[in-house]
Amino acid sequence: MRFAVIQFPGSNCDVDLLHAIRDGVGEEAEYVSHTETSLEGFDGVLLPGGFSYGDYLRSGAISRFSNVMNEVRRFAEEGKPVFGTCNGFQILVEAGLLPGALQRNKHLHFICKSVQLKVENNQTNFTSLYEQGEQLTIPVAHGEGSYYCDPETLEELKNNNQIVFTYASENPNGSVADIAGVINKQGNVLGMMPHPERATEELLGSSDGLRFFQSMIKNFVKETANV
Amino acid sequence: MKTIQEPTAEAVKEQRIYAEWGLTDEEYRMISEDILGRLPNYTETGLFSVMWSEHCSYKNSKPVLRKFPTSGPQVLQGPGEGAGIVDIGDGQAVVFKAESHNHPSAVEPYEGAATGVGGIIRDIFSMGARPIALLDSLRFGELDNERTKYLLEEVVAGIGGYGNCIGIPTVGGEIGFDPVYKGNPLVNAMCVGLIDHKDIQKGQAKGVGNSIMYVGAKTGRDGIHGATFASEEFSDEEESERSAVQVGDPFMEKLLMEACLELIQNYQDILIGIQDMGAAGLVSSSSEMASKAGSGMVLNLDDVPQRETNMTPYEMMLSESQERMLICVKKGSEDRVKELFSKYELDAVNIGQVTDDGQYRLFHKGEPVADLPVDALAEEAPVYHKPYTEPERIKRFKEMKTFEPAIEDAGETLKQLLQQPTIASKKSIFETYDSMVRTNTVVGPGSDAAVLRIRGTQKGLAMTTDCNARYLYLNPERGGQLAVAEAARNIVASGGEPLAITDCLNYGNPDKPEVFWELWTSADGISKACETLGTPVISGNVSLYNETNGEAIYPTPMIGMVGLVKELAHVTTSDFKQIGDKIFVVGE
Amino acid sequence: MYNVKVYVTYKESILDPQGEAVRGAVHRMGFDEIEDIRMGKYFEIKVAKQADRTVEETIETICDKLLANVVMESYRYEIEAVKETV
Amino acid sequence: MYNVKVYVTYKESILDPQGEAVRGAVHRMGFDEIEDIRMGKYFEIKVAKQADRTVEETIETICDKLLANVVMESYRYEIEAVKETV
Ligand SMILES: Nc1ncnc2c1ncn2[C@@H]1O[C@H](COP(=O)(O)OP(=O)(O)O)[C@@H](O)[C@H]1O
Repeated sequence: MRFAVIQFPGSNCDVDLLHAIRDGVGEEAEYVSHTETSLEGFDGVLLPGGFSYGDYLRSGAISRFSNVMNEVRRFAEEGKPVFGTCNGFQILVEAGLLPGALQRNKHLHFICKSVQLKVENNQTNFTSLYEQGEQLTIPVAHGEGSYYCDPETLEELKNNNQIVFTYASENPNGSVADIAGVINKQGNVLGMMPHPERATEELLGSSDGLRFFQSMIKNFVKETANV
Repeated sequence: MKTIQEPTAEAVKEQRIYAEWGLTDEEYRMISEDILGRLPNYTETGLFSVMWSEHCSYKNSKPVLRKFPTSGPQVLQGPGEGAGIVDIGDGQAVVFKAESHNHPSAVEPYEGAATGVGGIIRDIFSMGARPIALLDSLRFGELDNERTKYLLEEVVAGIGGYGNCIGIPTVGGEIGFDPVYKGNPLVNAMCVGLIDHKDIQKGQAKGVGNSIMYVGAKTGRDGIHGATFASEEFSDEEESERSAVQVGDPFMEKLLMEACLELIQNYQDILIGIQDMGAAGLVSSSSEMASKAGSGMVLNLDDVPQRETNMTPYEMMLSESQERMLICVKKGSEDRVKELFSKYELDAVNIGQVTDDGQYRLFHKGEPVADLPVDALAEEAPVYHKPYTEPERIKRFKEMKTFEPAIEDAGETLKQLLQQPTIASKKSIFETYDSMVRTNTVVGPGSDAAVLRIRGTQKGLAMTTDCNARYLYLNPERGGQLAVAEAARNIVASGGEPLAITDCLNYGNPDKPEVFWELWTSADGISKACETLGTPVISGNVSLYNETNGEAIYPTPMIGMVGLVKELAHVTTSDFKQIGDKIFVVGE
Repeated sequence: MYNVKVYVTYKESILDPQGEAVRGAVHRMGFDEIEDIRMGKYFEIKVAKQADRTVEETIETICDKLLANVVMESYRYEIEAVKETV
Repeated sequence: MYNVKVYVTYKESILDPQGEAVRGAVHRMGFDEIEDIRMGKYFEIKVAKQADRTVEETIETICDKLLANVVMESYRYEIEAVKETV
């Protein structure tokens, strides 16, 4: 599987995603600039963490206007996998590819540490290698990760099983319903604040993130094979 | 059209404007009589005043710094460039340096700390290295008042705000609280970078006709006289005059860093030299680049990108606007450089040329506004050998009997100790720093030294900042030794072999013989420890005049040490691992 | 030329953590008369005359798409025409 | 009761990286008529009547000490008295 790691001005976890794919799960990954107008030849798109455009104004607010986002939208509409972590999640939400919004952490501080995540839905193409309800150790590192959506949207997310990850032990940012990651209705666009790409080696503290990318590879490769 | 008429050269002399900017009568005489043979004009006087400030010239601390051992088989670059460089084998090297931003942080803690981090990062990538880690060393008054709590909160937010945004992990540091720092907190930051030998750069401008290009943020009136400002002490009356506030823009610096690294790695055929614009901005970077190469330089100030209108040459040359770099490239290659930077949405502007006459000449609106021998500006500041005397207190200390603490309830004493902010866990602070970005952090904050793996090898780098200033207050020489020794212990305990150190020498007013004695003798201690451990001083920074209302801080030479972990399997963390494991005490 | 001021605030129903923090700080300073503080963003914008669209259209588009996240924020603006001095 | 609005902006000479970033984005969106954007903070404050100090005194103190960083920011405010409805 060949992944595009999008580089927005100010992305800084691009390198983490690239290594997670190349060294962690042994697949192909290339950087793709925000100015690019084609995602031809890629099977998956990854939106990295960081501070695109400095997170000035609102995180993700400016990046969503970059050229490549039109193409990411088209890619998503075709049912191909799009994953955004941290700033990537914020961009997907700002772009309307995922519901809700992300607010400043409730305690107003940036927070970087490993947290416990609960797999709320293992019936997605991103999580099928996890057990339902399994707890994962995955780092968070963000200042604006408090997930917000109105009550109707929350109801809908619950009814459609779109809440994929929640914070298990403590909620580090004040997210509604402890939400850490959500998926779109079609099941091919997933965003989450925690960083599975930072949890692909025991040397760095956890390898619980590996199965996330392995699930993507297993399921989406199968899907394309079926077409 | 000038709105305000600048004072004439005669007025600068008669009104002693030079003295307001920190030049002494004798220094002014040297400039006009020995160097120029005429009176310097307003702009020229300004250039000398910043270049000859302690911050830029180290005129008071040079004799002290000469004591430090600076060489060793591992040292590829000692003090003198933006940062020092140490070989780590396999054609790679580690680059590191520490920098203080005490005075700006006392005035505006968030931006002061943030721009301190921004500055030290530029020092590292201007050498050609990829910054891989940040550390800090902080001192505040006791946490018993709102002002100190505010300073702590804002300084920590500023460090995190900059480092997190630019995407360099902050992996360690230290923080201490003591009443002596109440009016004058210390904010020291250290940056560590990784480089291939072939990419090592020098900040130089040579080759007649080659172009001087300005890249990065536009120049505003921020921080004018910041360098001399850093060399003055605070008093309560001066409150209203403190206005040297610079705002950091980490997003701009991220773009600048990536663009400069690409320039260094892929454009070696045209790149001649690169330097960051730090304290005393354009004048210090440009004159040092020319002086180091034995060249001269002409700059046309009309071409300097400006954020504000009607800026004078004086203001442009002394501005400390952040996130700016100066590069020297081969004549004719300007368009390639512009193209590269435009990819990062940055402007690169040709503002001058290298000459061979050893003169530093500035033009503004077609008129010459400065014409000075560049070496006089950059290198020939007078060096002062300050008198020093042992402070009274040291004599008293010597006469005191050894103190034997009487401990009745060891458990209770331990609990009390652990409640001291200086000793208590710093988790609530370091969790606000992204310590993991770039996924190389094997050991983050919370253990002895931090350890980062070097991708593609089995090796790692251990790094730490340390200083217990109370020891130095009691005995500067011993205290200096102890600071280095503590750093080395932290490195060793984490599985590394100490390589070299950097430092931030934070002291009071060196014009006081007692303060200068502290600086002088603690340098002896640091030197001795470095010689014994084989860890030369490869870079550093001096911050003097750390006083409030005449009271100096403790002598606080922060030591930043980096060690090589030869096998990542050797990495050890400080926590107890398992019930039943045996505990040993090693040493005396 | 127009001088435009834009105010972006969280919608009523949305928690404003920064405003809360400021209110806490103000109370600690002893100003109990402060009953509520909401914090928002404020923009001062200089807009040139444009042939094919009104300044209102421009500002509304910019606010909707960029300055405010309409999922959680609302905005209002004031437009003031400035006499051209050539 | 008073409704108070406070506007905090950077002083003229201070770099406004956020404003710069927003201006760049607006231009990339095709709105070249936007000549300048400065970004600031905006507060909506509800203040109760106080016996021993005026609302102006309260607001000025809070602005000086908390809402604005007077080293680099300036502020202005508007006070509007609200009819008490009990
Ligand atoms: N200001 C700080 N920034 C980052 N990390 C810090 C800071 N202060 C302390 N730490 C981290 O906390 C841990 C304990 O620090 P410290 O209390 O100084 O212990 P020690 O005296 O054993 O070095 C270290 O890992 C250190 O890096």
